[in-house]
Amino acid sequence: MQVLDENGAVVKALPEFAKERTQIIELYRAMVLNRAFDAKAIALQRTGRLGTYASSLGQEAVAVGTAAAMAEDDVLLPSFRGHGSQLWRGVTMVELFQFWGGDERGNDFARPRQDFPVCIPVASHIPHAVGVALAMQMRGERRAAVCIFGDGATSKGDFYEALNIAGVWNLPVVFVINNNQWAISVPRSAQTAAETLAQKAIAAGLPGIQVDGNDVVAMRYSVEQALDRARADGGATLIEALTYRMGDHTTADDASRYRDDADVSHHWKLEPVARLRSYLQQAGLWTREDEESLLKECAKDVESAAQAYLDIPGRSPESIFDHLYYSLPAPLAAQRSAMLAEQIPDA
Amino acid sequence: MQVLDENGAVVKALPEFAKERTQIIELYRAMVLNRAFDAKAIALQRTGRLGTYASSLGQEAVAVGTAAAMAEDDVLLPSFRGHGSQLWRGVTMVELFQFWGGDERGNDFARPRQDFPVCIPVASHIPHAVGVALAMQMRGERRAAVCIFGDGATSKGDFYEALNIAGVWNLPVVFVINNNQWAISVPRSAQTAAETLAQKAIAAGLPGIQVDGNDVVAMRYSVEQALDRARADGGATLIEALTYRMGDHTTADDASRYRDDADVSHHWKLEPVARLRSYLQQAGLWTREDEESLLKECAKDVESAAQAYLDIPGRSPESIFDHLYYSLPAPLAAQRSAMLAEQIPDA
Amino acid sequence: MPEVTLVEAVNMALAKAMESDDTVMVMGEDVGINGGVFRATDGLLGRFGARRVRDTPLSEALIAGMSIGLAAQGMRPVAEIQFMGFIHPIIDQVVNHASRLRYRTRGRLTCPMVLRCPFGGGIHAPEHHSESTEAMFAHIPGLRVVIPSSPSRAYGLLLAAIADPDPVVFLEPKRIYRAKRELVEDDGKPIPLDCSFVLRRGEDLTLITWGAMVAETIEASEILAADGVTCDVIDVGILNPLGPNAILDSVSKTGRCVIVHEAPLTGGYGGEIAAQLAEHAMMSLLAPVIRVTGFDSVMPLPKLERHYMPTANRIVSAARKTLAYS
Amino acid sequence: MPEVTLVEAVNMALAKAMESDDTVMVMGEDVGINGGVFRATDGLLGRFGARRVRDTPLSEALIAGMSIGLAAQGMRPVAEIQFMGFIHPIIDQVVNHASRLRYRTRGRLTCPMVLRCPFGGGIHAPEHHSESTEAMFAHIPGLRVVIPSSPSRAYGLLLAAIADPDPVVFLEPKRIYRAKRELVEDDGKPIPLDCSFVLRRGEDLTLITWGAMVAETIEASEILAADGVTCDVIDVGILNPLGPNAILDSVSKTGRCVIVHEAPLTGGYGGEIAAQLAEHAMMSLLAPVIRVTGFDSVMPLPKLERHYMPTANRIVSAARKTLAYS
Ligand SMILES: Cc1ncc(C[n+]2csc(CCOP(=O)(O)OP(=O)(O)O)c2C)c(N)n1
Ligand SMILES: Cc1ncc(C[n+]2csc(CCOP(=O)(O)OP(=O)(O)O)c2C)c(N)n1
Ligand SMILES: [Mg+2]
Ligand SMILES: [Mg+2]
Repeated sequence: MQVLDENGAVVKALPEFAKERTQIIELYRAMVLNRAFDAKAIALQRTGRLGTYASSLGQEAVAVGTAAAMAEDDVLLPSFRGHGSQLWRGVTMVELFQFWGGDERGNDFARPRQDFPVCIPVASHIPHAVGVALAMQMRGERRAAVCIFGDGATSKGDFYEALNIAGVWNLPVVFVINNNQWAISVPRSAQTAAETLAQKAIAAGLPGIQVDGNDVVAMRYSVEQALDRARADGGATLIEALTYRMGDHTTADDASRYRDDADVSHHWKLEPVARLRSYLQQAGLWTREDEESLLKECAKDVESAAQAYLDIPGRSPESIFDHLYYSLPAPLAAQRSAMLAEQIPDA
Repeated sequence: MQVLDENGAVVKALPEFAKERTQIIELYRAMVLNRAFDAKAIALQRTGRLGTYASSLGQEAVAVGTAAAMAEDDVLLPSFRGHGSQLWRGVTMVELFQFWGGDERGNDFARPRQDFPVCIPVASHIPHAVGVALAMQMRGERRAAVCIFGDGATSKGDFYEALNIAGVWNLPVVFVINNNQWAISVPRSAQTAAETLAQKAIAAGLPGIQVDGNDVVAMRYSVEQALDRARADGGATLIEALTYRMGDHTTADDASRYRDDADVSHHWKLEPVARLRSYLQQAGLWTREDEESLLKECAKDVESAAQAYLDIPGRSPESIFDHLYYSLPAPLAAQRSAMLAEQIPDA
Repeated sequence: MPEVTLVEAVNMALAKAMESDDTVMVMGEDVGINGGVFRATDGLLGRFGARRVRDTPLSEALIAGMSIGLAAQGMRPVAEIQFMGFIHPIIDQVVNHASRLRYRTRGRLTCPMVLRCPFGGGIHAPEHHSESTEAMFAHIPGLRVVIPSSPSRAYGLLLAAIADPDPVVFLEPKRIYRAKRELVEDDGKPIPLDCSFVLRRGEDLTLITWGAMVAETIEASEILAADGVTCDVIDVGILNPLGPNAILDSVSKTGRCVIVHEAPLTGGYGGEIAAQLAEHAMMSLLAPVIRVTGFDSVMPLPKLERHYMPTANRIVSAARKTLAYS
Repeated sequence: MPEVTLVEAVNMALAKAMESDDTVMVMGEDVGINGGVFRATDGLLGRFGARRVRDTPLSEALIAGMSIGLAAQGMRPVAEIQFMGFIHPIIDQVVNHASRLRYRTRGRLTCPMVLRCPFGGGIHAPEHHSESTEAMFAHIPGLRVVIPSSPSRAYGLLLAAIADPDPVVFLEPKRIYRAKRELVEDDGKPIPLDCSFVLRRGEDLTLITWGAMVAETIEASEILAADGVTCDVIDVGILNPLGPNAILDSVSKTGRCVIVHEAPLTGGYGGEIAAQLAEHAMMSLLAPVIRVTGFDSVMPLPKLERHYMPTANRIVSAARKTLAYS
């Protein structure tokens, strides 16, 4: 499934949303912001002001296209590479920096309140997504859950178990595989002998489709269709978004240990931001000035978010006892007091 | 895949082995013995002389056909309903009674020494099978692993994870689903929305086939073909054997709570023993006298095995410390002594 | 007031909770038409329908993971894991998600779910059907581990577990599922999840246990009583978070303590209790704290299981050893 | 004799074992060309080839389960689980199969496999990368749980684990992977799996710990030494089966004990050790046994993790409390 080819040429009828300038530019802006955010996060990490960080470089269309297809009251369950989706849905850059900076408060984002936080243990959030979808179905709501995860996640039992129940209970959920071809150093070909990841849906009796994950229009369109079906009691869909991890796995990784530069360079020709820009330019919707002002605006937003993040006062150590239970059980209260009594001043 | 239809009529060219009287009668004999063994086990359980027991009534062709296809040095990894396979492969009835009677020594069967014991936690032995197959592959042996499990097992992550690696590493393993339509009270239709269980193979890039699991000739033939391919470095196969659980789930279950007698009666028309007998009779290979003498012989063998089982002296309690580790660690030696010191005489 | 067994009390509590709170739902393997392999969910399908009483496919990890999603959405799933030998695939979801969803989102998402599971040996069940790995769960911060040992405690504690805003692993001692009947009022009253239960009062010795071992422990206390030795018998009931006051109070009084559980000794939860005594009641202790437990071996198949599990005799003989110190 | 870090010693032991035994093989996520995310398997692919050094798909439960099949067939798989936060899906295979394959077949099939896994906090890693759930594994009969805390112990213990005829969970304290270099002879000599390690000798107090906390504990002993208090510092090293002799000997001498670990207090393995003291060294104890551990809360994200983990100061202050008793 592709709407815009590598050169940004239209190869399939544009869906309605893509005909509206504001909408298509919103998608473009979100991808550019996603990229700027990633770059800043890496910079903060390199200078010791953020923890290990997983950039989504090159995969912005998957994140943004998916989120753009969702209604506000749908629920997103992202993996650790879903910054673009989270930003689109209203999580702020400050909140994201805060989480990746090693502060749980970043997960207490002001909106969307029902979305799940980033999931680090690969694939373990996919069962949550079917639980969320089941709650929606039981209450007769016209909402759906959307779960994004990587190609590596498709090797975990959690993935299959969740797909299976989504099939047999006809749950309103959309599974999106951000197939960026790598699970750290393990290439997609070493992950499974299935010709496509989409075909894994057959095991659960679900429809599975492949989408060009570097084509944000195709991404948004396919997820929208899947969501429409889910909300109309038509059940779940598995979407394999084909893209490429342009950067290292995380800031703790050095991809040059295990993959060829040539492979990476090749994929620079396919990446989503330049592609959509080409389209916009060809369609006369985007000028060099638009581009410059957008870049400037994103840079400014990112910088001020970073500053706001750096300015957040630290949490008191004893807050590690907050929110563990609804109310603090007695033995924990004793530990909390002991901690306060022994507390060494901040270094 | 079917060779003999419900009435025992040949609907597809007989494979070579089925043309030999001794071979086909051996299959028949094994199924009859399997059934007699099950009946005796239930009787022993009902009279308090065996533990909870899972009968394989109606599924004898899956167990026997699969085992008959294997070479002696292949390795079988059975579930808790694989008595027919184990008996064919040389585990004795006494050993089986012993295990089901609650004595681990039954798992130390004299042969086949490399086969796995019965697996109770559903699907958890499927990963072992790929490990066994990998060892064989790494050593360049022309052997294969065969793993049998139920329809319910296809909902567990273990199943998918094992299939997936069998695909990507091209392992010499055959997976046989004993699809008896029920997982205790949960019907196959509530287990998955996949139209067939065989199609789950597609998720792993493996071939998957459906076989009439009440047709022992088809069973043996399909497993043989899969094993030939596995040994020739052609990789793994998933075989869905369609059969029916004619009895209760185990002696602890009462299936009348959750399924219709009518459904059960219908399946009596399809069951594997009568079917093969019809064929043998139609082909002039089997007389009423043959049948009578076989039944008598099986009854005698089963009875004397049961008696031998009942005559086995008990194990000493402190043997619970044997075989836990290769040699007994000091703290356990202390516990063993304490046990001996406190031992109350046998009730 | 109905006279019910422990498993019937579980059933009664489930029905009461479903009746009074629409968000409570039951799921697991065979919990529907079959009413659960031990009949704990018997009749619920008929009363509350297939929307709220759900037979799942055979996948324990999924049952736990899906429950988390449901709970985060405001449902109150009460899921059954059929036997404790099959509970281990859920540990990942419990450690990494259920127990910390509230914590990692600073209270934004919560996880009010209950995982019920029969546990323990002694019913001559097949391999892998007799485990007691409660200690693994009791080591998970953010989780509650609750073990009832009588019909009335099963009723009240299960209602509390379901009403609790946080995840609870609720382990049911299946050996005593039908051991005794008790009058239990179906009044919907929960028993708070921060207490332990003093089942017998005495002066000379503290016996501490939980689950099915309560029976052997009380039996032991009766044997000792015949010798003139009186015991406090404490059913811990809630293993985590452990409110140790009743235990400490008792041991400061008696100065002697025997801890009983069915699980293997090493790393068992008895160690936690003994350690708390070694820290907080050390100066009251008149004798070594002895643990009477399953051996550090695998729970054997039925032929030998009774030799594995603590007996009243083993408890008495440990008690006598303790009492011999002066 | 090479001067190596702990992680280099692990690498050296792996290479030595593979060199001397053809059945030894390495597998896990990213252990091949990438050499493991911590480089523990660096260079092995080049030296021993893709047949024996295998990148698996991303499935921990499978890694454990497949290892069991391999081991039963006479191979010696040494599998890596990337972080302890991701180890929990393997518990099912370890409890139900690896640890009891020998037992349930009365020695017919055996399971000589090693599951290596870096554990613990303090490296500012992302969520779920800093757990210490060794207590869960130390409660599994039939399994060995081994934790090295120096390069030489990592080398010798890993060789022993690989040579051992039974399954071993080998937990590597990643915080000190590169903390120190030590001269380690590459002589293939295993360290027997039934000892503990007395790292410092003293008279007044016993400090017991394992893993990365050895560093803080030694630091504490040095602070105390400046006050004239001398300590035995014991690195437990092998948590299960626990040969408690060194611990009991030391505490009978000193009469005072502080136990240190990073995992949460409740149900942590410190409880087991304190319980053994409460049973077997009770009469020598002059003061309460204090555990200095992680709190009963979730390991926090990096910003607060240092407040969660025991520090030398916390250990010293517990030691002083203990010493104040008389
Ligand atoms: C269960 C689990 N095992 C291992 C890891 C360590 N790890 C983090 S990301 C990753 C690879 C994930 O690959 P993929 O699913 O394709 O996602 P991507 O990183 O490519 O977005 C691994 C092995 C983890 N987070 N969770
Ligand atoms: C992991 C696990 N969960 C639950 C059980 C309890 N149980 C035993 S058999 C069974 C149903 C198995 O169904 P299926 O796989 O179709 O095999 P069948 O019994 O029909 O041969 C269940 C739920 C178990 N043994 N293992
Ligand atoms: Mg990937
Ligand atoms: Mg079945």
